[in-house]
Amino acid sequence: MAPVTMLEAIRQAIFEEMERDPAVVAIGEDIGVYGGAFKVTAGLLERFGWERVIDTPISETAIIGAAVGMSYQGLRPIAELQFIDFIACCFNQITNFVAKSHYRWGAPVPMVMRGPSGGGVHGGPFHSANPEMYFVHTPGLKVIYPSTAYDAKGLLKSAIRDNNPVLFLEHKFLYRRIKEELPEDDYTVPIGKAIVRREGRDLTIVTYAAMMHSSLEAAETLAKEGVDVEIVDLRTLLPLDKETILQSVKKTNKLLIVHEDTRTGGIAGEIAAVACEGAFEDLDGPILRVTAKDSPVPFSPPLEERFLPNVNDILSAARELAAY
Amino acid sequence: MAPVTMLEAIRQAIFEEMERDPAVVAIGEDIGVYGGAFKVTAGLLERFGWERVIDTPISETAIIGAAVGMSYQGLRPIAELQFIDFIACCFNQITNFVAKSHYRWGAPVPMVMRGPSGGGVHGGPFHSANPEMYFVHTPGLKVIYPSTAYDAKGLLKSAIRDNNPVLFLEHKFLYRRIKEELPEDDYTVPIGKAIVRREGRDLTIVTYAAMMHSSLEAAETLAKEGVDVEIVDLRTLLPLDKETILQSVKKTNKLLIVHEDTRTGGIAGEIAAVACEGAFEDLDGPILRVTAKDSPVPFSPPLEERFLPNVNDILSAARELAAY
Amino acid sequence: MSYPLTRDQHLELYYYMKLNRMLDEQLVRLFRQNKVVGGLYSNLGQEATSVGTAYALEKRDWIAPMIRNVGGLLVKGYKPADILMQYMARYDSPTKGKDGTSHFGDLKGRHVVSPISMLGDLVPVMTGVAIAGRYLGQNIVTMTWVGDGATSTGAFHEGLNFAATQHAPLVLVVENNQWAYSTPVAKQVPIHDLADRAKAYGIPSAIVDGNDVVAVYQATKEAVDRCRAGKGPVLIEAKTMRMKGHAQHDPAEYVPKKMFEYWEARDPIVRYEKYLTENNLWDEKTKSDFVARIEKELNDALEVAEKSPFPPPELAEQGVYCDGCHTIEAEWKRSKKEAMPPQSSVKPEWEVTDFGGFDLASTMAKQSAAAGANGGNGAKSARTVAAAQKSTGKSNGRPEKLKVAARVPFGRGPKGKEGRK
Amino acid sequence: MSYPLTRDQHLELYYYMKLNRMLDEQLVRLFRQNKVVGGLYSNLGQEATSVGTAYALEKRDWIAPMIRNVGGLLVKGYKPADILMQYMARYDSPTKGKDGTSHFGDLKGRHVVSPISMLGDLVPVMTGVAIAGRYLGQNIVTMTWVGDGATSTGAFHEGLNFAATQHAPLVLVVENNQWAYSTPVAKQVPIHDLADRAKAYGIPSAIVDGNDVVAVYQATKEAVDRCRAGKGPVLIEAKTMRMKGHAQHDPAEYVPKKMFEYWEARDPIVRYEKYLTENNLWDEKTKSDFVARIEKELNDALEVAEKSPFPPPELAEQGVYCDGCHTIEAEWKRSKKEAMPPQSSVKPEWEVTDFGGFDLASTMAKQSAAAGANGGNGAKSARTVAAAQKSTGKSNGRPEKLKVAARVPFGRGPKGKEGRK
Ligand SMILES: Cc1ncc(C[n+]2csc(CCOP(=O)(O)OP(=O)(O)O)c2C)c(N)n1
Ligand SMILES: Cc1ncc(C[n+]2csc(CCOP(=O)(O)OP(=O)(O)O)c2C)c(N)n1
Ligand SMILES: [Mg+2]
Ligand SMILES: [Mg+2]
Repeated sequence: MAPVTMLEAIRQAIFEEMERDPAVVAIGEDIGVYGGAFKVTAGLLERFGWERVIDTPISETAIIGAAVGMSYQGLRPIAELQFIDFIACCFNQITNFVAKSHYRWGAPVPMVMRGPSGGGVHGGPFHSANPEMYFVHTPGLKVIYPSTAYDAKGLLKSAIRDNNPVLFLEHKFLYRRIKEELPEDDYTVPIGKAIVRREGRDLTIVTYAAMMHSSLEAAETLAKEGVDVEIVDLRTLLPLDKETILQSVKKTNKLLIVHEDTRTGGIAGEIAAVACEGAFEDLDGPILRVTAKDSPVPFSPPLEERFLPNVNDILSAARELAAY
Repeated sequence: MAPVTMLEAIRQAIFEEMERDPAVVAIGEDIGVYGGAFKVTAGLLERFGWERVIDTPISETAIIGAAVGMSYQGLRPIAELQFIDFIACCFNQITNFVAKSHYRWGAPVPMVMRGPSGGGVHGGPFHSANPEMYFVHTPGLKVIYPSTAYDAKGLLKSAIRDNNPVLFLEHKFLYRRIKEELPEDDYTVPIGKAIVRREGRDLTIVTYAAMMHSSLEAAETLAKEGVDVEIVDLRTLLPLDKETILQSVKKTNKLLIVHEDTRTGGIAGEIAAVACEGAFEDLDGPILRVTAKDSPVPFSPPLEERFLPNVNDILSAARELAAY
Repeated sequence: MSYPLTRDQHLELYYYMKLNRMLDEQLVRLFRQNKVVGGLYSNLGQEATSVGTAYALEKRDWIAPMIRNVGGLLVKGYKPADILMQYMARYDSPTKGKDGTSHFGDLKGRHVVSPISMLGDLVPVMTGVAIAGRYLGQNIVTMTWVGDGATSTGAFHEGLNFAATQHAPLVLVVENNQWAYSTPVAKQVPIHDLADRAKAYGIPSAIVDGNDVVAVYQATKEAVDRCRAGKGPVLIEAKTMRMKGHAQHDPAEYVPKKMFEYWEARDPIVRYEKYLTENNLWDEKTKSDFVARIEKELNDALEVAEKSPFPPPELAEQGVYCDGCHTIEAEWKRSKKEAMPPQSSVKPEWEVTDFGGFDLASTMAKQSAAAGANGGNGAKSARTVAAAQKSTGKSNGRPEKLKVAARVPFGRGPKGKEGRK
Repeated sequence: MSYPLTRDQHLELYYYMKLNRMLDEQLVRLFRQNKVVGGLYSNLGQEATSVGTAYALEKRDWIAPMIRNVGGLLVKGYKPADILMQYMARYDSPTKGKDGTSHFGDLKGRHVVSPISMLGDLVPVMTGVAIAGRYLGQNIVTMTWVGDGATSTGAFHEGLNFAATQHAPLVLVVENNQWAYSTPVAKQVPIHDLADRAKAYGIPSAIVDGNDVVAVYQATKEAVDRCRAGKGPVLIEAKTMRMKGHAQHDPAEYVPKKMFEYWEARDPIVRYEKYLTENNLWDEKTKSDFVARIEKELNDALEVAEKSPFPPPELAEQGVYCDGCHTIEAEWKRSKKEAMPPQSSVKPEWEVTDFGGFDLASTMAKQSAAAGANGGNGAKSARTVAAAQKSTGKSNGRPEKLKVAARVPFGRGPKGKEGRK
């Protein structure tokens, strides 16, 4: 098999799940005839028809609302937000209707909400969002943010088969920039399990999505400097895989958290708290974080570059921590 | 002057600011003729008339949208969300329109969004929200959550006079349960400054809103056990007063964070990260947190009681930490 | 159209309305005894609307109630004890105390979706239930209620607009009870009839006397049949009156006394009693038997409710996620095969036949024809867009290769090629 | 009504349309040269709508553009270089590179509010600007545009509904260009004329040929005058066509070729050129002078734009908050005193005169009268609710004591008294 992009991996996951189970349907703006703003759903309509591939008006609340309704009927809708930024327009449906349904009255909501996320493509303040923390802070949801094509496909399949509402974030900077050979056969990646992408002894970097790649790059440089970095790729942000994080921290005794999301209230805080609670005695240095700045995502390239965390930021923080 | 409730203090702040400045206007559902669901705006319409006290349809997005528009005209609207839970319905306007306005194109948005928040009154899953973290994670906003009548009045006045959009959370459990004598004269409380409510040597509790009172209560008990607790009341959650937090931690060397909001992704994480970054060397024990459980707010009293953090939870955590 | 009711049906309507009323009164007493937890939202005066609309549905149909639709819940098979225990926050309530009021539901048996407090949100949700039902071949209709106030929400608009576009079998009842909390209808929107909201979506609407249970039933039955025939959603405005404040704490001083008097004189139950008498459908004995029966039912219900414990605290931590507690299985009423390729494969193409140009005469003509012209198929709108439905290709179990050239929505800009560090 | 235009005005309209068109073409060239950052959203074919609507406004009036309203921005006084630099993300652009496209504005000088990408959101915002303007005595009108697609958003509904209830001086232009990205109008909503959306709000609407700049101007001027006279908001549907894909990356293969041909034949600029010639408003020389002038302007603009640097990286961290950088001062056009008590004190009372009962005959009559009957005062709706406006009490600089009994929305429930630990 030829290597495929992350975008293609996501497309395959949707196709294969729809082939497998007629209860899986897709809904969103411009996903049918057009095949989606990023062409993730290209070919879906031809294959599965109008009943299962639903083009909607510009109504995010209707999309999510209708998806919940369909899930109550035992279907498994996959709802696309054209850009994940527009999730703000259906925030109420997601946090109040979707997330609380099973807890309140035992009605499971097997649905996936997915969309292109993240910065680095000059999308500006409304096409670059990393909205994970709004939903990591919403009990009842699961939140996934993969960094590889393999994980994207396997996790999306798990998400579609899950009985809970899952927010599946796709980093658009990675869509076509990474390629991988995928297994011929059906496979899934379990939700809620982080993975150690690189073993190391000196320092743990906990990260995910696009920053995983920047962290790996930084780790290579650091290796040359004699600093052996372990990289934990979270993959699932909610539920958080505390075990893998703590295990790594207990081994390396130093923790650096890297995320592309803005700093204040970002997931690094949660991870820091988890580490303090579960591995305080093991920490041989402060917990540091490398994140985006606390501002909207600026548009112009030099501004966006400054705004986003980069390999150099990771290197400085890691060196500081290693020297501690 | 007779002591007044927190609710009355908030009412006074609105009245006095509207007296002071004709640019201050109020907008919301049932705030005029009815005087607001909790009667915070009772008497406002009689005093200031239909032009300045605007009853709206059930349209949170229109309320916030219109408020931004008014602020562009140099007015200073105070928008009420009938219960703060309904802020989810205008999440997009707040996070995308309001919060990013000044950064993107230099248009300041002097407006206040306020509403009854918090649990403990059997309001159930949709009338008990503590929505602070959604907005603490939104650069461009300020977020206030006072614990006393004095602070509520002084901070609300500051919020109304501020040139930035401020989310002002009012804990409805405290509305009528606390009373205080207030100064005759106009006064303000600065935004962004925490306050040490109780000095202590052994352990710092960082908290705010209703939990401030539970923490004080716990501190009295702990004092009898020989544990001298310092209590930092944040008052403003964004911008966070890191200095006061770090100062206290450097003094007591132990940090317990208490909030009524749910645990994962709550502000305790952010504070833990701040402490790790700024006072790691000073920590003589793990950073602990006492919070609500990770679930929607249940309705039935025994469930809500279990869900919410309480004095006993604070006592156990504090004892554990003190003994460390 | 007219849908004759048998005597038994007439009496059943009475039973539900009177049960609704007396349960309401019982709840008020319990509230005063501090046995109700949280707010209590009276249904007083709206029984005919709730009961009459729900009565037009069949067992397979779905509803989602709002706070004042206890009548609809009773028709759908819930028992007074369920309502009492919800309000009293007991362990044996449908939500086990997790939520209150009419916030409960039942996916498999009664087909009831639990509302949330945020108004308007049920409209898109019940649209989703409806289109899923069509896909599964269930031939169902879904119904929900919104207040006059809730018609101002974005969710109402997005939901009904989507239902219209999809020709979903949804009956939306606008319960115009004149007030939204303290806000009169005229401060929600300057239109006289909320039924006019339907004009924005090209769907038919009806206005009905919400205090006349037979009229409500008739209008709804017509709408339900229309929906079931695949003709798309219908909006029904029922004109009625909230005869109490928004909830128990609210004395409704903002409502002119005369307005209460006007509507008091049109009490739906008193009127229906008169109707039953005038039409010889019952006698005094039947009436007092009903009252006695309901009294007993409510006393029994209260006993059940009072006996039910409060939930155990540990329950607070349970059920946030569905971890194997439910097996999710759609109820297929058609062959699954039908839903699978290649049968349903289509060309990805819009067949636009009306180019939307400005033409005053044709604009007028089309306009008047619009409401009736919507076909029954959610996938196409009969007038201007037809979806190409011809079958293409065959199934090979793997997605075909992407044929459309891959294009990204953004230009690269001056630094795009480098990626970032 | 007719609003005669002078020859100069006619030519000015041409200038703006042609400038809009040629700037669009210039941007496409720059996009192909990788000089545009991010997406490029063409205005091609919609120049008459943008220019004709904005031209009906006065200097004091406010607009908020959408992505295809560069024409409106030019009329409002922005220069081609501003647009170029926005798209090229340069430091001298109105947003200094913080945002792109038409996402910029100017509160004090030109009265332009910057849009955000989320569709529909400007409707409530411009309603707020409008009612603030009324309060401040400015006698202004606000205008914004939404696409056919954006009319499906909740924000559109809540915003326009609120504007209607407030009788706000808002002109809302629905730019029906037949497509929302790849979605045809008929898949947004099954109505033929989007002007019918107005019926849900009891406000008047107009349909206009969006490719006829004079017609667009006339219809808008009428709406603007109506608004300024205090008669409340107006919706204008301009029928036009998006002549390119959604943005540069989109070849619009989903649009039938014939549809492009139909509209190509109705190009607003070609039509207007013909009109000018037929009405002897210009000659070939005037035309070529215009083109030459615009060419020069655009070349100069490009030079300015190319010379402008990219913003310094540090700017990324600046300006999240307004910390003393702005002094906020409303522009009062009436005495502030008027806005202060006790002059405006009122009784907190609804005077409801229509009890909303079911009455078929009066329902019909009222319905047809509804659209015209809305008074100009945002604080009252003429038909059914009048706000008591009599002055009560006097000012003493302190809030009066709470007279209404303090009541909380929730009952106490069985454990309410204890508070919690
Ligand atoms: C989105 C939203 N905003 C505000 C509220 C608060 N609220 C609860 S009921 C109510 C009035 C509802 O009026 P209406 O829709 O007419 O229904 P009714 O109470 O008359 O049955 C309001 C404002 C809410 N529940 N949801
Ligand atoms: C709330 C929201 N949802 C989705 C989008 C993505 N989007 C951008 S433009 C567009 C189509 C807009 O169509 P229309 O309103 O008709 O305006 P036009 O592009 O035709 O001018 C879409 C779906 C958005 N910007 N905002
Ligand atoms: Mg109502
Ligand atoms: Mg369009």
